[in-house]
Amino acid sequence: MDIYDILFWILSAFAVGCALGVILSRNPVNSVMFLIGTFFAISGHYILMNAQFLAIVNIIVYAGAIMVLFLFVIMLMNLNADVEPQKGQLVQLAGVISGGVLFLVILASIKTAKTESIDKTSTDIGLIADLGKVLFTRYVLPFEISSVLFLSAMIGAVVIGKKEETKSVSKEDESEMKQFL
Amino acid sequence: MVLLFLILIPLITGIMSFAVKGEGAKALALLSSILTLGVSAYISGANYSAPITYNHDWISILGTQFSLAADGMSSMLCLLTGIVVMVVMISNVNKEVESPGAFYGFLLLSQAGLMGVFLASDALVFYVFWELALIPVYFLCSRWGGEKRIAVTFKFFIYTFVGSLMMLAGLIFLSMQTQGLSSYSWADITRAGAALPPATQQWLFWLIFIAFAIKMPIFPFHTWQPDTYEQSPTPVTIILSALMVKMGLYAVLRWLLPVLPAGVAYWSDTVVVLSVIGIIYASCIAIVQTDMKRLVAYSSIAHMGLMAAVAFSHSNIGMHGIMVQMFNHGINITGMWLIVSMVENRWGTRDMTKLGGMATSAPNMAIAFVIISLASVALPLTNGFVGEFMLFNGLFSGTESNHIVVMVVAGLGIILGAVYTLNMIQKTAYGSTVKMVIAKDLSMNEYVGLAIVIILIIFLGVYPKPLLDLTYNIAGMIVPGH
Amino acid sequence: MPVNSTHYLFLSLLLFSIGIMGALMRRNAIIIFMCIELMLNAVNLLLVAFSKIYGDADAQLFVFFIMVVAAAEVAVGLAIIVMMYRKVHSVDINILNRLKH
Amino acid sequence: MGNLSQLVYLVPLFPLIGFLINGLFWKRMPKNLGGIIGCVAILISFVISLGIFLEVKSPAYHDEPKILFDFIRSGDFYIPFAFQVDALSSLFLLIITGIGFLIHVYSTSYMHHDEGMVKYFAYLNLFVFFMLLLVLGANYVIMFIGWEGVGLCSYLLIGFWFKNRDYTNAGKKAFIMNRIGDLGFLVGLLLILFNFHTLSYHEFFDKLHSPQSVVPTSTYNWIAICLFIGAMGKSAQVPLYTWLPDAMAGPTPVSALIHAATMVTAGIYMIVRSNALYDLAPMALNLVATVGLITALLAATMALYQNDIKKVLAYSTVSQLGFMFLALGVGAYTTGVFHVMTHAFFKALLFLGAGSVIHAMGGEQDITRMGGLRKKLPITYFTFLIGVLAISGFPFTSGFVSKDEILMAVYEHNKLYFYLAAFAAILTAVYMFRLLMLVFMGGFRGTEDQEHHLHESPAAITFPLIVLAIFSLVGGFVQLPHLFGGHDFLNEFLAGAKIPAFVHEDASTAMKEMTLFGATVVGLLIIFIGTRKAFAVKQFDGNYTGFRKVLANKWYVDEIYDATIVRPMEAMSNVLDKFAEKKGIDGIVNGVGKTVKWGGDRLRLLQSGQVGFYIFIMVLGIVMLFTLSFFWIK
Repeated sequence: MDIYDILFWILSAFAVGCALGVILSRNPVNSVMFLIGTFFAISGHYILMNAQFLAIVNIIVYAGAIMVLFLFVIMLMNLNADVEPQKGQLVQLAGVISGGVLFLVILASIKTAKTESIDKTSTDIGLIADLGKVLFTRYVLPFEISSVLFLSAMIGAVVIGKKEETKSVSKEDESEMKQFL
Repeated sequence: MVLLFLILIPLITGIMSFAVKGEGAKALALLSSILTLGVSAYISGANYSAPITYNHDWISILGTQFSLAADGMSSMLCLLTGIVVMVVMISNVNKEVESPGAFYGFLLLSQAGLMGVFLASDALVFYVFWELALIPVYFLCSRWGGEKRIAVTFKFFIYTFVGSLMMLAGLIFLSMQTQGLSSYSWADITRAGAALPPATQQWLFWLIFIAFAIKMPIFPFHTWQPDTYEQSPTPVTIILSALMVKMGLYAVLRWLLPVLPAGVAYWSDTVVVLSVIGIIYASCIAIVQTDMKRLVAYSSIAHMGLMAAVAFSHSNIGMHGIMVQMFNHGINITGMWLIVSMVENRWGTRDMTKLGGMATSAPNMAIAFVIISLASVALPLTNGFVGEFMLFNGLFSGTESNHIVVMVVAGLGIILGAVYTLNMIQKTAYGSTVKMVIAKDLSMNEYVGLAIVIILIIFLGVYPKPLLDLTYNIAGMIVPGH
Repeated sequence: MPVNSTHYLFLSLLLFSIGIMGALMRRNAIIIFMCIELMLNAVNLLLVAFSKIYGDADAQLFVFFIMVVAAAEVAVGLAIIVMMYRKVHSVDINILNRLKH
Repeated sequence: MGNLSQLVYLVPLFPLIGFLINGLFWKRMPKNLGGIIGCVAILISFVISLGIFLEVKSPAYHDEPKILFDFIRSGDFYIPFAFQVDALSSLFLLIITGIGFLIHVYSTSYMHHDEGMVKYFAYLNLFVFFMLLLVLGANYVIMFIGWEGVGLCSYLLIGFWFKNRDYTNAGKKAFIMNRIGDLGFLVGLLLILFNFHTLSYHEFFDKLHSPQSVVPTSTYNWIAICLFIGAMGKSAQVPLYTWLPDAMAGPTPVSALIHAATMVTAGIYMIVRSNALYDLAPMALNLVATVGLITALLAATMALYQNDIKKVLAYSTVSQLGFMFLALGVGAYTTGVFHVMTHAFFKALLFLGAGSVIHAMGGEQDITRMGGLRKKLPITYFTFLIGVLAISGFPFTSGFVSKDEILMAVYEHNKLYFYLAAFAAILTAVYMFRLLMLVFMGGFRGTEDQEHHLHESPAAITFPLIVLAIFSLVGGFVQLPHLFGGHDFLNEFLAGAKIPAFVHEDASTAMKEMTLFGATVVGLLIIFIGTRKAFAVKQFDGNYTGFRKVLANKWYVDEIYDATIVRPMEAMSNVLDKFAEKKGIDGIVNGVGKTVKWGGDRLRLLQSGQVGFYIFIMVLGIVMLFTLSFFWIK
């Protein structure tokens, strides 16, 4: 039980606990907070494995940007109150059971997987310089394409999110929608 | 290189045709078809000396090459394609179609596909052209066809496509059996196929054969055919029955018989029996048809049944007969459809109970009709006789299915053929004109189209030597063990 | 017991399963979305772990790209949710069954 | 004349040219010119045939096949387009072109009022062309070409007046009946090809006689029977004879040329040609004799109560053809050919005479409405009388000599057959005299209008009648029995073509012949008086009852065929079309599609739109896959 193992267990426990918090908390804002916690724990794992670049990116992009976006949306919609209609008990049970069964089944199948020990000495591969080298040589094309993806996602988000000016929801559509509410 | 022209001319003019409007498309198509016919005639002429081949790198990672080869059989079928498409174009000169650019474009694309099928000596190239020939036909039927065209073409397409996919699977399997890297070339596939254990060949046989059986079509895979013929516009019907049907038979001769000898030997009796049943079955049904198109469609099934039966009876003379008969049947049925479409155009119906008196109002047409019908019942001194005589001879002298019963039952088809063909002549051409308005006799272009058909019928009936010589060497190469 | 690859496998499997459970249990589209992010991160964790074990940087770059895609996805996804909220004033996925049949 | 037989292709060439000219320009051609072209073409052929005949007669003649060009060649399988000129074919050439020419001349007048005259001559020339091919061919394929070709012309000419559906139906029936026979013929050809690898007469017959041939006798029998089936169709023998009486729908000269003198004798020609084969096939030969006898008898009984002048003659033709086959069946090949020749004369004469009568009566064919035409149509009457005498076997007419010879041959072969054949011969005399009496004797029973129009036919019609009448009278002298001072010219001539003759001329046959001669004279006298009393009458209604009705309705054979073959066939076709095709095979095909569609409709309901449900299903699927992998895939 060296320091690596201890940190692993602590971070793991934190991550799982926060993850459970995400799905169990009634208030979406709390969920977001728990998710950020999980991400921090995962970033901790990254650091533990000397993947420093990813750890930072994870915090900046996920915990920082993406989760803020979530939070922003929740606030915007005023969903922070505990107003979410709950699914029926049976459906929830089914969800838990199916998730659990999936867990058990995969667990059973990977139980016999070959165990690889982890070299706990620090390696260089996760360092930004090394990653950069690979990224800008072998993966330069996907990298550039991902920029196009971003652009298109941005345009998409803008177009979708734009309020329709002329065409508003017709009365019929609205009444139809209300039936489901 | 010259082989490439056969495919490229219709392909390029076909694509160009989509951009052309109105009469231009018609002229372009006619020009293209004449040019293609010229090239194919040149190739057929050159083939008396040696086969022509063409090779070009294609998808090398799959082990496939863009290789074409024209031996006697291929060039004969290319010649047939050239002639038939030209006759179609000629006889269509004075007809109006909706958006002619697309119509003729699709026709030419289909021709390109047919040429490719007949020339391909690489299985993957063969498959690609097989589909290329089919897809334009689908569009042609579904857009310019009759009332029930959508349902019918859907059935036709699904039916043939299922077959094609099974064939593709079979070909891929075969290519995986080739030595070293997977190869699709005809020589490698043939070698690999023949080396397979008999049990493998037996199931592989059906995988590949079904596609061809559907195309030919062999009983009981024929039900798409009468409907499709009935609903398609006439040029498409001609392409389908004069050429596409030959595609199936050609494929059997080239891609099945030499490839899976043990499988063929095992199943040939079954196929012969099915084909012979088909002859009688289709003939019987043809007798009670009142729609001319359906009647001719069923007659085509009967004729193809005979050829299919002979294809599986392993005799040189039979193979030679098939080659000749493929050409002859293509010519005859083209003439038949031309007449049917003329009848439909003039009198607005194909229902034979409503027709009669063509010989009075349009005597030239009636004469042409009678001659073509006689060729289709294989009367001597028409081209049908030479082929049919050789076919019966082949069916009879085949080494493995030497059953006089098969031959006699198939021969009953001759009698039944006479029954339905004469019925059709009698109901449409003879009788009084009371039921039919007086219509114009043949127009100039119809004259030319029918004259080409009739001259070929008589010439090849009296002097079939050119055709026989062209295909003789190939016939001997197909039958395994001969 | 020293930490080895199996531990990371279990951990990431656990996180993934929790994500699945969440997606099945909740009706709030945003929560489900977050569960998906959770599952993505579980996978990322595993990739990094194997990258570490096998000493190969490619896996880490995959994680990088997953993040890129996730960011784009979130942008679009949230825009959709916002729009949906605007239309029906709810983020309940039970009413989003227009894809039915 | 030199080497005229080398130019034998000219014989069929001229009719072909005549056909092409008339056939291609039939619309614009003036009627007379069409007729002249048709006649001249046949006349030239006749002249050449005559030259060839004389050349063949000379003992120095060798009958090598004359190859024109390769017809079909595929490796060993070789069929040249070749002609064979020997005694047999040159004799037939003469009959075909000679009688053909007379009938062409006759037709120029008979068909003069028909708008399709040029087309008619085109068909007629085409027929002569095919008939010449049939007899000239040096192998069975060329014979088959002619064989089917004459069938086609027969079809076209029977249905010449195509506006009448009954006529075209008769044509269709003829064609299809012939096709049934042709199938037998084809099978025979293929059997020969399979066993002997040749279809050329020379090679085939050589192989038959060569000691190396190891073919069992049953094969010979099968080949011979198959070929005979072809002959049954073409020469209208039981059971394929019903088309011939219906074929009378065509113009009368056609009936004379095709359905009496030439085409229907193709079967006899074929068997005589293949005599080497039939000699080796005793069973088949017996069948030929039996079928011939049955046909001769059956058709004779049918002819007794027919009221259509041409139908009587048609059944008479069927019956006479039966006689010819009977002769062949007992091995008297030359006698068969002899009867073909004499029959060609007198039957063509009778038909043309009937045509003349019909012409005079304005298209009337019903003999119950004729009578007493003797005075109005003297030439027709006399020539017709000669025809009747000849066919009835009046002593020293051609028919007497040939039929006498047949009966003699049958007597040598089988006594029972002889008596039956003699009975058929008596029936022949009865129905022919009945016809003669009803048409020419007694009082006129037609309308006044018809009586007013009665006239003797023009020269173009009477000329052929007179020529044929002369031949009917004297045609028998080529083979007159020695008893009457004759000589077997024909036998000797045909021996050149290796056709065995029937020769039994000794004291005992002379005795029998005298008996036969006496019996014939007495019998004919009785028949003449009897029929004169019964049929040379003023009133004749032509309705029959009882057994006579059965005979008048031809033993109901047509009806039986209709009920046993045609209708079941149609019913089966309908069942196949409506049920097997649409419901059965197409049903299965469509059923596959429908099943998929139905399944899709049901499966579609899984698409509930609930994302949670999808995930649930997905999870379930993954779980199942993993579970499966535990147990099976290891």
